[in-house]
Amino acid sequence: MHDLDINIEHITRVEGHGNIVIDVKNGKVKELRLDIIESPRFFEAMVRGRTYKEAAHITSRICGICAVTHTTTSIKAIEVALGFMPSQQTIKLRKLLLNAEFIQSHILHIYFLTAPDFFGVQSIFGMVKDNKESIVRGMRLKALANDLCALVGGRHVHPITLNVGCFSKIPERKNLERLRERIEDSRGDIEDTVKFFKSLKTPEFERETEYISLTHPDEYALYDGNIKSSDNGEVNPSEYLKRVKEYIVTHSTAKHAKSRRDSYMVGSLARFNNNYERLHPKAKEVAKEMGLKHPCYNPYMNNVAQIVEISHCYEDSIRLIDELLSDNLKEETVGLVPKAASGVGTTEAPRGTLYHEHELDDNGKITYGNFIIPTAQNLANIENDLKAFVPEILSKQRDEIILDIEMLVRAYDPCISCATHLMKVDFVNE
Amino acid sequence: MINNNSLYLPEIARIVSVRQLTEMEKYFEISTEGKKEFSFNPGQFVQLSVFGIGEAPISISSSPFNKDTVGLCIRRMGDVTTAIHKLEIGASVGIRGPLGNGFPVRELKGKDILFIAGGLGLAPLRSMISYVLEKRKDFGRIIILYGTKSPGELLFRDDLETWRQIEDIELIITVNRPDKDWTGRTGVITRFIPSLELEPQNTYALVVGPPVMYKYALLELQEKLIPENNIIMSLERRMKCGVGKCGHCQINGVYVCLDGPEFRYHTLKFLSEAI
Amino acid sequence: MRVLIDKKDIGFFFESLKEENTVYGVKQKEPGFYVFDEAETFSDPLDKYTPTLLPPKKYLFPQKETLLKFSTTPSLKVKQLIEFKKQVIFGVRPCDIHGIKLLDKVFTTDHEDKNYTQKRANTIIIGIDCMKPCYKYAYCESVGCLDVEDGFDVLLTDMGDCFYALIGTAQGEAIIRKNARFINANKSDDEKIKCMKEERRGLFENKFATDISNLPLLFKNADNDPVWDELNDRCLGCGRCNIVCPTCYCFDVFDCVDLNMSSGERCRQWDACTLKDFAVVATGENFRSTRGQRLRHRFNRKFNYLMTKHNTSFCVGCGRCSRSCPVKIDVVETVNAVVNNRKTK
Amino acid sequence: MSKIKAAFFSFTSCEGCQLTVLTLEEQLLELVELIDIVTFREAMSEKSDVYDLAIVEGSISRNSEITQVKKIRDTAKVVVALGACATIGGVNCLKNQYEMDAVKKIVYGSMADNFDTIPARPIEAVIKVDYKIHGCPIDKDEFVEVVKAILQERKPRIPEYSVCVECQMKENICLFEKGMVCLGPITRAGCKAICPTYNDGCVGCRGLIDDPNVSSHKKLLTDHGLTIDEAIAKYMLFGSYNKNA
Ligand SMILES: Cc1cc2nc3c(=O)[nH]c(=O)nc-3n(C[C@H](O)[C@H](O)[C@H](O)COP(=O)(O)OP(=O)(O)OC[C@H]3O[C@@H](n4cnc5c(N)ncnc54)[C@H](O)[C@@H]3O)c2cc1C
Ligand code: SF4
Ligand code: SF4
Ligand code: SF4
Repeated sequence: MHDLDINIEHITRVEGHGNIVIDVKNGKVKELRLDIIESPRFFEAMVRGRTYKEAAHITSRICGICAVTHTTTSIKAIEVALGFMPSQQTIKLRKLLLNAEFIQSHILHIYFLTAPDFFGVQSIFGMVKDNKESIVRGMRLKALANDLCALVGGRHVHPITLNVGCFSKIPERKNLERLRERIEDSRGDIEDTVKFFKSLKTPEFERETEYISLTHPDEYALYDGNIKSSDNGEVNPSEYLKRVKEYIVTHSTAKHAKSRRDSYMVGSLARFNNNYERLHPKAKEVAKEMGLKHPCYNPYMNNVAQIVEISHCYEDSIRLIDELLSDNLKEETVGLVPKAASGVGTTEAPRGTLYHEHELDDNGKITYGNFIIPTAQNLANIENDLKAFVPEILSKQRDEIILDIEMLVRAYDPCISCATHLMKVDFVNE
Repeated sequence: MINNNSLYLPEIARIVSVRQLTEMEKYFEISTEGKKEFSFNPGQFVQLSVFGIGEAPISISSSPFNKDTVGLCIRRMGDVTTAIHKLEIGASVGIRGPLGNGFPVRELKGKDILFIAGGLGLAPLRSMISYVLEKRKDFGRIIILYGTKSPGELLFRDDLETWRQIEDIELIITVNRPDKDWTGRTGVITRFIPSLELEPQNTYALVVGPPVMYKYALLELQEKLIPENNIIMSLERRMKCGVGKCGHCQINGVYVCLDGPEFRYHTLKFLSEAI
Repeated sequence: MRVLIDKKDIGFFFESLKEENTVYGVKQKEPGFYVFDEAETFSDPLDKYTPTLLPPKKYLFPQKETLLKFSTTPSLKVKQLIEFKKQVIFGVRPCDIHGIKLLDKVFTTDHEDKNYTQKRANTIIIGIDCMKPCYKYAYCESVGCLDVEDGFDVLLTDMGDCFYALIGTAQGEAIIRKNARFINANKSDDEKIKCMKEERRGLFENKFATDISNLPLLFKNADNDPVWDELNDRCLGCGRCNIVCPTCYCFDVFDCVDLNMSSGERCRQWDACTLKDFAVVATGENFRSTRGQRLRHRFNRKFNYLMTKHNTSFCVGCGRCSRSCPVKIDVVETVNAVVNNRKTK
Repeated sequence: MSKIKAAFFSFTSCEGCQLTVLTLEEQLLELVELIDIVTFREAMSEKSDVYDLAIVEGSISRNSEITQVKKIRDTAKVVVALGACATIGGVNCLKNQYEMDAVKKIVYGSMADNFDTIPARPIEAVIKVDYKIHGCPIDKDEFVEVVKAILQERKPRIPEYSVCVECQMKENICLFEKGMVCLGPITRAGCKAICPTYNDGCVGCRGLIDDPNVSSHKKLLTDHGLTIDEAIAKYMLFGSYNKNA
């Protein structure tokens, strides 16, 4: 096919609103855009003037899917500003919550949002007839992760207990024990998930890019670490603006970002590429079983990297629960004194590195906020992937091309409503 | 064995006939499927269930001498009443009752009776009227005052026609907002009380209608020197259990379901929240 | 019958009751706040606790309970549900015993509510007597609820190293014989208890300005008292006072269908007369549309309407509502305001 | 009877309420036996312009969204507002305290004119809404209740009473007794008092009860140590739209 005029309005099974516009003339890509048409939210205006205690409650509303990460990151930024170091118990509980969110988000993505593509159906409901067992398994795993979120955070979407300093309520011991049992009991479901997705074939396509994620010497970095670029080494989170340069493009209400190259990738595959060594051995086995080699430059394999991470978070959750139980949980309170200061929090969200920066005045009121969201960072990279990939598949049928393109976008698990928070940043004009 | 049934367990009943009376009201006859005779006092009510939707208190409109079926005149007001309006002959519903006390039938014997029915108020009164007509000789004068907002809202038109034909019934029908075909009386119902020649000590006024009607009806009846004991009004309250437990229908110290729903004015006048 | 149970044997008694019953005891939730809960082991806040957040009524008349189960296809089937199990409520204060006695009255008078009475019949109540005011909100003495003569199976009184156990029912005697290590109490123990009970009189500073028996008449004439206007401005209409009250028993009834849209249940759930739509009828009228009217109704239920009907105070003086009210609307203060306003008239 | 066709739409929001619908998990499979979900962009690729029931998430914050939501109203027989953004405007309305031009300038600088934004509002401010599912996020059981109510053509059981009722039924210790503050007494229940249960004050995401006694509650907050400004800020978190009206 030499000419192609594709306009996919409202990409489905992604979070938020986006369109894909592709214009190919004589085998040459004339135009290729991922239009982000989600409404801007203006969180920067929303947080301004509110107390630091509310920052997390507000910024959690940037995104329902990764609400735990937004909350955690916001809290970390405030704690950095106030020079406060939370207790080990608090950190472990936060890590446990993050694991739960990763499992929940990745399960949602692979089972609910990407699996239908492989079965040639339009949605998970279309799979019920022939694959009910798998669907129900996905739901079961998601429910488990959800229950873990609820136990520690109160609920998954917009968690309640996560607060600056410490948790407002800690889980009861017997409930934590009960959940640990349930996690242990669902091991089979994880194994079956690996089996189920192993058989699904991902399109062949490779494009090496810059991979950015957190990194930590002691663990597979999700909660904490330096910012690492596969091109460019590590920097401290406080220097995030050195790594992430946001800029505005008119076809997107979400800003784009670049670092050393003109685009980079964040998310499961970036973390896998940057931090493979520190994955749990079980997770490495899963990678091997599913044919995910380190490093990997096929963005479609992001889905597989997600399954690897599910396995990692699963094992890590058991470890954390055991530690929490043996440490004897207790309720905590902290006294925090507000002061004029600013701080940066970084955390890995399921879709990639998330940055929150807060500036406070003497009374603890927020005077400035900046939030850089994973999907926004991926947008330019998705466009670049498409620009490289579309010419390779022009010989296919139009429908197949559209499916391949949609699947590519979906592989990134874009969270568009999240990306369009539109904060004030020092942007570079294109 | 002692009755181990829960207070809240309805009997299953079947709709045996449905008649559309007006745009908003339908008349249902239901039967408890021959399991038991349904005896009640005029003025009593049942709790009607549409399962999955809920329960609503509904007065019995039929004659107490018809023990095979219970007649319910139901206005489509909310969830349960709308749900039952959708049901057809043969459908199953639940009923609990009869509940409440009804009119003091024995005491009314030999008296002149003035029925004052506003709108849906005719529903419970129709049962009492049927009773009085059946035992016509036991009663003195019968006056029926019936008013609705518009002619289209008049209930039981065939009954009204029958009653009109009966010589010793004084029937006064009025509407507030007549349409162009209306040839009868117009104006609020209470306007027609002053012109009645009543023998106060021997007259009982049975009044059922919307809350606003009571105030005016009372004024007129007192003007006519009807003793407070002889003015009997039926009150509507929110009601959940119908058996004096749930607390919803309480008016000061009384429960509409247990102590009513008919009350004499000499009780009501001490209840600050009644009218 | 009355016996003595050594303090170190009370745990044994408690444990032994668990063999045949579900046993609910008092647990500290956070310092100063107690709840009745299924007890794993016997812990002993018996002598310290202030009235639990919710009264033990929740085990006899639960927050939400199923009354009926039904299915509409293929043909309508309706089944009543009356749930009960053998249970012991351990450590019930006199005020709450009085509360249960009042519920016994309302659920048996006029019509018997089997959902309540069956639970009640299967419940053993082990009371614990109060020797001093438990907290500043209590005024049980004013409403005649400090002393309790019946309504319990066993009533424990703390005598220092042992409990004096007064047995109130044959069932109480049976469980003592079966489940407790005890010795019989003698005359001097009885005397001692009598003295202790005497000594606690007048310790309650929180009290009504008039004898409880005067309240029905005073309230009857207080419909237009300015106190209701003042409370109208203050009350939030939140309903907490109703929810925590041991003698509030109003409920709502509703159906709940399952997702198959054909089977389901009819449930009842606690309701509260201070809530806005409690008395709204289908035509939209609200017979108590202001917060002041609704609160007046609540007070009248306690000290006039139900008190007249059942010839006993319908408030047991536990002070839960005064403690719980976010804006600190206090029963004693309110009652005394009504009393004083009548006096000055 | 043919199945009701339902379509999900989402405007300015975090999509957390749709996500909460997805957490119904297996109940969701039962639900699709009862209704045909014809559009649910977050979860499926099918789209249809023919539907009876529109379940709309998010606030309206752009002119284009006004047009879209009006079209939805014209198509659907029943419109459900899903979640606080849709029912009361939610946190989105926090930005309304600024001039829109200023907000855009701050964010887009010289490119501000390329982007459209208007003060955020609940969808009811634009179209008639038949049912509201409150909360940020919604309570999934309430979602199921509303769907059942629609199928049964009755009013849904959405509490009119305060969060305190649910909170006390769960036997929580009131936060006011612990020196904290809470919007529970004036906020509509239905969330099972989830925030107080987890020891955090109610933030009012479900909107006010009918006839709330705000002045008494405000005094309660200031009696508990808040300044008037702080008290008002509490109400504004989810109640900004109301305040601006
Ligand atoms: C003793 C007695 C006899 C009666 N006899 C008859 C009769 O013969 N015929 C007849 O048609 N009716 C009669 N009624 C009235 C009838 O009971 C009500 O119209 C009926 O309860 C409506 O039930 P529903 O489920 O259809 O209404 P709904 O209104 O759906 O619901 C039941 C309750 O919810 C309340 N409610 C409804 N909407 C709201 C809202 N928006 N906000 C707050 N509360 C609300 C109403 O107050 C009502 O009590 C009688 C009532 C009583 C007490
Ligand atoms: S009214 Fe108040 S003090 Fe009296 S019994 Fe009820 S909660 Fe206790
Ligand atoms: S607890 Fe207080 S504020 Fe709430 S309804 Fe009762 S009296 Fe009113
Ligand atoms: S914590 Fe909040 S919701 Fe709960 S009772 Fe107190 S004020 Fe009401």
